[in-house]
Amino acid sequence: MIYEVTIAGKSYRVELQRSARGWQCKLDGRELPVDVTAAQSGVLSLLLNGRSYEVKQEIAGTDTNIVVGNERFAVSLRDPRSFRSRRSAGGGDQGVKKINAPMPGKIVRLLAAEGSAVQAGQSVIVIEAMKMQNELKAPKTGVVKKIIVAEGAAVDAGQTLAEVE
Amino acid sequence: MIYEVTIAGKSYRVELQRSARGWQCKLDGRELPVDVTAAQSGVLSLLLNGRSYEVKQEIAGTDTNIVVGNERFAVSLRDPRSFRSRRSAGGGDQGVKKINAPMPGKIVRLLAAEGSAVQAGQSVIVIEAMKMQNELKAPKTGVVKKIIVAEGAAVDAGQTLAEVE
Amino acid sequence: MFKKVLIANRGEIAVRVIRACREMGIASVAVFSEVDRAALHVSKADEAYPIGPAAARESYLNIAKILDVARKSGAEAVHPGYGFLSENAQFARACADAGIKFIGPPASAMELMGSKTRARTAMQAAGVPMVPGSARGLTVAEAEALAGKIGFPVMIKAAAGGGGKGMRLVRNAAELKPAFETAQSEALRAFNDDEVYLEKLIENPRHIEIQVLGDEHGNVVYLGERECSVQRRHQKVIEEAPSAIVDEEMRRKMGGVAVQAAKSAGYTNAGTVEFLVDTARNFYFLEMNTRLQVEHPVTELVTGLDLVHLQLRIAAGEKLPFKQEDVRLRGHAIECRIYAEDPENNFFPSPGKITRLMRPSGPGVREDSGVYEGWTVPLDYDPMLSKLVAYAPDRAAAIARMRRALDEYFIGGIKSNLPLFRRILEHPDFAAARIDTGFLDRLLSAQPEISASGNGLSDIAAIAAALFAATAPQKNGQSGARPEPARHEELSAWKRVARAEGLRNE
Amino acid sequence: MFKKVLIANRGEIAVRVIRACREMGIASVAVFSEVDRAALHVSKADEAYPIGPAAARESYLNIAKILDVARKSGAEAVHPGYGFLSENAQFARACADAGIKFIGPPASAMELMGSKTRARTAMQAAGVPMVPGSARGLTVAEAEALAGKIGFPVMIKAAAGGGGKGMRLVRNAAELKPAFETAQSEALRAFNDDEVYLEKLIENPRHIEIQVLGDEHGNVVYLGERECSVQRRHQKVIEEAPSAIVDEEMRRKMGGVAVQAAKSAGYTNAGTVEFLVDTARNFYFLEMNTRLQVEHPVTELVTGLDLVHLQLRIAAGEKLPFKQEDVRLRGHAIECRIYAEDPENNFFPSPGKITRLMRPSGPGVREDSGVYEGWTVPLDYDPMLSKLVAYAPDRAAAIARMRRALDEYFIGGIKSNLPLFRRILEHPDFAAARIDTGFLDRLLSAQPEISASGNGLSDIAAIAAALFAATAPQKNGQSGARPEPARHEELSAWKRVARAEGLRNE
Repeated sequence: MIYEVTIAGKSYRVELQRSARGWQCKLDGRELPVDVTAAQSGVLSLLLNGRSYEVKQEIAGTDTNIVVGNERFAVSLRDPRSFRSRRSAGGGDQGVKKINAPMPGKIVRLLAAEGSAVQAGQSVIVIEAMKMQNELKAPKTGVVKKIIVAEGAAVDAGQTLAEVE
Repeated sequence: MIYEVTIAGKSYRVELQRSARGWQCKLDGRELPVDVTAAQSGVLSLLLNGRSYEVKQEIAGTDTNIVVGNERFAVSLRDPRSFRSRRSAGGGDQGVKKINAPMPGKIVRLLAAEGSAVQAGQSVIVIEAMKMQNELKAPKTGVVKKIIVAEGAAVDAGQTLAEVE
Repeated sequence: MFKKVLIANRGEIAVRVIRACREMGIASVAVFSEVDRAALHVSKADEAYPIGPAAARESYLNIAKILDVARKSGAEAVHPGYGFLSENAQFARACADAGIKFIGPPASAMELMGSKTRARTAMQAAGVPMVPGSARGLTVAEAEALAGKIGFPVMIKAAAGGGGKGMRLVRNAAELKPAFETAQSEALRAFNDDEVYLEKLIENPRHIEIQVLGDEHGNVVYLGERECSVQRRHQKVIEEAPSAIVDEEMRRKMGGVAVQAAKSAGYTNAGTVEFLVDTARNFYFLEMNTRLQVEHPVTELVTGLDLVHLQLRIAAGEKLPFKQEDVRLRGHAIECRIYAEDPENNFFPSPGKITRLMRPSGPGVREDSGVYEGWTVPLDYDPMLSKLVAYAPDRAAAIARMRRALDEYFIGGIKSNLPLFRRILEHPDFAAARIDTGFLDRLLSAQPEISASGNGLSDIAAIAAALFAATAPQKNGQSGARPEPARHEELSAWKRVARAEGLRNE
Repeated sequence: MFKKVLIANRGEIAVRVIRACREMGIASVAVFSEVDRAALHVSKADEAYPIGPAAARESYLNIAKILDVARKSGAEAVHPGYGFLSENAQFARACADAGIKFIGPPASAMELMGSKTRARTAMQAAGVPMVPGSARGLTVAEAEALAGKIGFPVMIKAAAGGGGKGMRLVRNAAELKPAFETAQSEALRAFNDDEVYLEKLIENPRHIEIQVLGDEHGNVVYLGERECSVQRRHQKVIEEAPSAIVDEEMRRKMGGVAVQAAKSAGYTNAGTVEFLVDTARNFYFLEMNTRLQVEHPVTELVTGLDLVHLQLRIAAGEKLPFKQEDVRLRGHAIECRIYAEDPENNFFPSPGKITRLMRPSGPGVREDSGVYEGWTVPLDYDPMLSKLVAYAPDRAAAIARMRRALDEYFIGGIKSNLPLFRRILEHPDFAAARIDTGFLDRLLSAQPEISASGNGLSDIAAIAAALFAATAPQKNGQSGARPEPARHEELSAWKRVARAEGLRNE
């Protein structure tokens, strides 16, 4: 099996082959004598040249992290069966930038009206979840093009709430 | 579904029915307003008349125990899909009593020969596992009818090693 | 001693109190909202009763329902934990009227200290040093006037408040009005009371608090201090005992003032007097919390006492089993508050299912947790999952031990603030105890180190990512690199809850 | 301080030492046998190297292989843990020859104390009170003669022994020969040395031991006692500190003798002097263990010290950071040794896969574990899984806390001795500290209460059994009442291992 793994912009080509003696592994073409044991589900024990690595896989919401010892790596992976890319929810490259709900919650207050001018970082929407209010700020200086939610509305994680142009 | 559960010789008839509001439960014909939640696999949270019970299922080797709070019950269960009875490994009612290996291990020494007379409780076989030697004793006073294993042999849990008549 | 006690709370503190009851041979009664049927405190208690919908106001804040359960179950006393009804004097009175012992101070003391404004007045009278500000609730106009007089920056605080809720920092006149209103509405939501007041901000203060304990026979002692300066938005994140800047003499002085404050308020049971300490080590009365604190474990570890056991014994009428001179501090303890929130994304709450939970243990590690693997964290309540505490002979060893414990800790399925603690504990200022209430905000505004360090670990991560993907089908859903189903499942779960939330608030 | 340390052990003690290294910034090197690749100590260490087949003699007892790993990995020191090579002077010398620091006493002291017979002679010379018996190894004939002289009952002990291995109680002349031979062969297997000796049995003695700690600059202190009278076949099952029968004066006396014994042997680092204490509170030297004890945590909890940190610092040449008068005991600690063995079936070992592991936590609970959920316990080694320790202000509270912790503890898939501890802790004699080394055997020979008590819990159990069966298909194999597959799986796993075992010993 061949996988393309991207970590912090750098991409790695990982070739895996199951053999009688466990996994054969090539990283970017170079053979690595890695000894793999699946200790618990979601946890791997890797031995490579005598060094021991406890590796855990973290899947939360839209992100996948690989935790090696106490270091955490955000990974995206392309494999024969599935494809996923990781892009921050606030993405989009045109003049229009979206304000998305970072978690499920409830819209408490709208601090800016459609058409009003806002400074980058100015609070536009107040959202509440788990009894904490958080102010969502304008991603850029511009004009509030659209407000898509009303006060009191329940929203899901990732839902677009407003657009700034 | 109807199950027959036996605990310490007493047998219970349990009728279960899945309803929209969870499980309907009858014990020996009498309706019990039990509220069931599967907290984790192998663990149930039961509420019955306000009392809270954390119940765990223990399957080890040939036994199934149900642990309620800190009390442990050996259960045997007859249900539509499977049947199992629980009888102690040393069982058998005739004049012949078996000496079975209570765990996998290795036969270190035979202390009695076939045909020799033994007192109840007299050591007949020394078995070793996890670096501890344990002496298996004669279940009754009589004559060693058969020795089925040799010194040095590896044996499985439950395997019959000798018979005393 | 009581035969049966009701715990009017949820989460780790409910479990903490249930454990104490179990250890003292007291039957425990839990209460739970609709979303908490599978919560840990329900299965750990001897009895458990539903008290309504998820919304706290309809369940954990519902005095009538809770007292009804107490009566029906025959509980002789109620332990309120922290938050919820713990500082609600009306609840304390209602318990008394129902002939049920409220495990805490008298309602009168709660009312006095519960209103920060009245507390200020009383403490001023008792000669306790105070921060300049208003001694009563204000209107926006009054606030603007007073702020102009004492000068910015100022703090706006809910009179009934606590835990940073309904609290806002205001750096200039323009910010005041919106902050004032947000504080009011937050206060109204959280405490059913929108009274807010204003205080001068002490720059770079430390937050140091004194644990006091009083029985109902006039004895009050202090159990040393807790250093709680590591805060984010006035929420404590890390607490420790003792404080690196408090020596024997300062401890005696602060302790004396705290005991004085408690006695002047007719205080009994466990309480905490919070102080702001400026850079010259002057301390100012901040507030008194009339309940058990979240961070009480660090005091337990350095004193060797069990505060919840003592709360129960005091409430049952026993005398304090020791005197002030018997209290000795030994070693150093640090607590990390583990929250379901994403430190890489503004600390937004991250509810959802805990698919994997690997807990630290071993020497000097204590965990007070309210969750378990497989449980779904609801988004209706405070997102604290657990408290991790490390104890060692000295502060440096305690920090090292906490770092070791954090390395062992893993929470899968939801985001947590575990990575934050590593950053804090590795910071040279924290190691040197150069901390104040602004320390964490400064740390957070600084650029975090890029995680793809050149130490070759990223190679391991890449290989592991591929291995997880390759082994996914042979394992259960959580372990494989198959985010789509998992994610969908979570989202739809959230959707349901979110809808419920929406309905609830229509 | 060392930069890198090799841990020549496995299981919970290897993990314990690895944790200490992590806390002190020392890189840890683990070694593992073929059946331990997935063991916890391997994944917790910074480095890990295979050292051969499961049989201890070919791996964990293989000095050459272990030193080879130490050299290759660049370890500056070796921590032997307990058991295996921990009391093997030859290993200590080999380390020294290889220029690697052995974390423990000098080989000379190990040799002296390691041979119980030589130790007796030396201690007798030092004026330490001794139990009547032989001061040297015996033949069967000599043993029979001596036993006749001092009278039965007598103990047969392996000169190189420890932990009850190669130890037998003989009540009459007829039992002596077979017991002698079993002891010899066990001793040969366990210690590669079949020398055994004989001692008069003190009836109903307590086993109380003193922890000593010496640096390499001539300073030796004692850290109080441990009460280890709850034993089964001379294996400690429960240990506590302090002992209920030891007062300040007796502690000073025993401590003084222990320090004297250690000094006379030129002892350094951590060690334990074991005493038998008769009903009149006279104490007799039993043996000195020249290593860290399994039960060291109870001493750590009451003294607030970390013995493994101190071992490392002492081995690195540091002076003891405190004096005898600085050592103060606070509170009470109890340890339960959790084994994979079946208390309802002669405590036969119960290896296999741990399908479920629910661990206690919260106030005053410490667990030093060597296992994890999903791991298969091999049958090649000592079946200890974990050590559970409870700490509280006094003994009664510590017992109550341990009972609470045991209620929270659950191990699924294999049998464990957890149920045994409940029986012990509930026993009135244990509560009253009326214990001696015969206490547990008496308790075990008594009829256990029938578990199907009339408290209605059996109804719940019956319902639950049906519910587990009904919900089985929707869950994973372990949770449903589907024993056949699970059982078969385990048995076949055992079969494989058992065969390996067989082959190994051909």
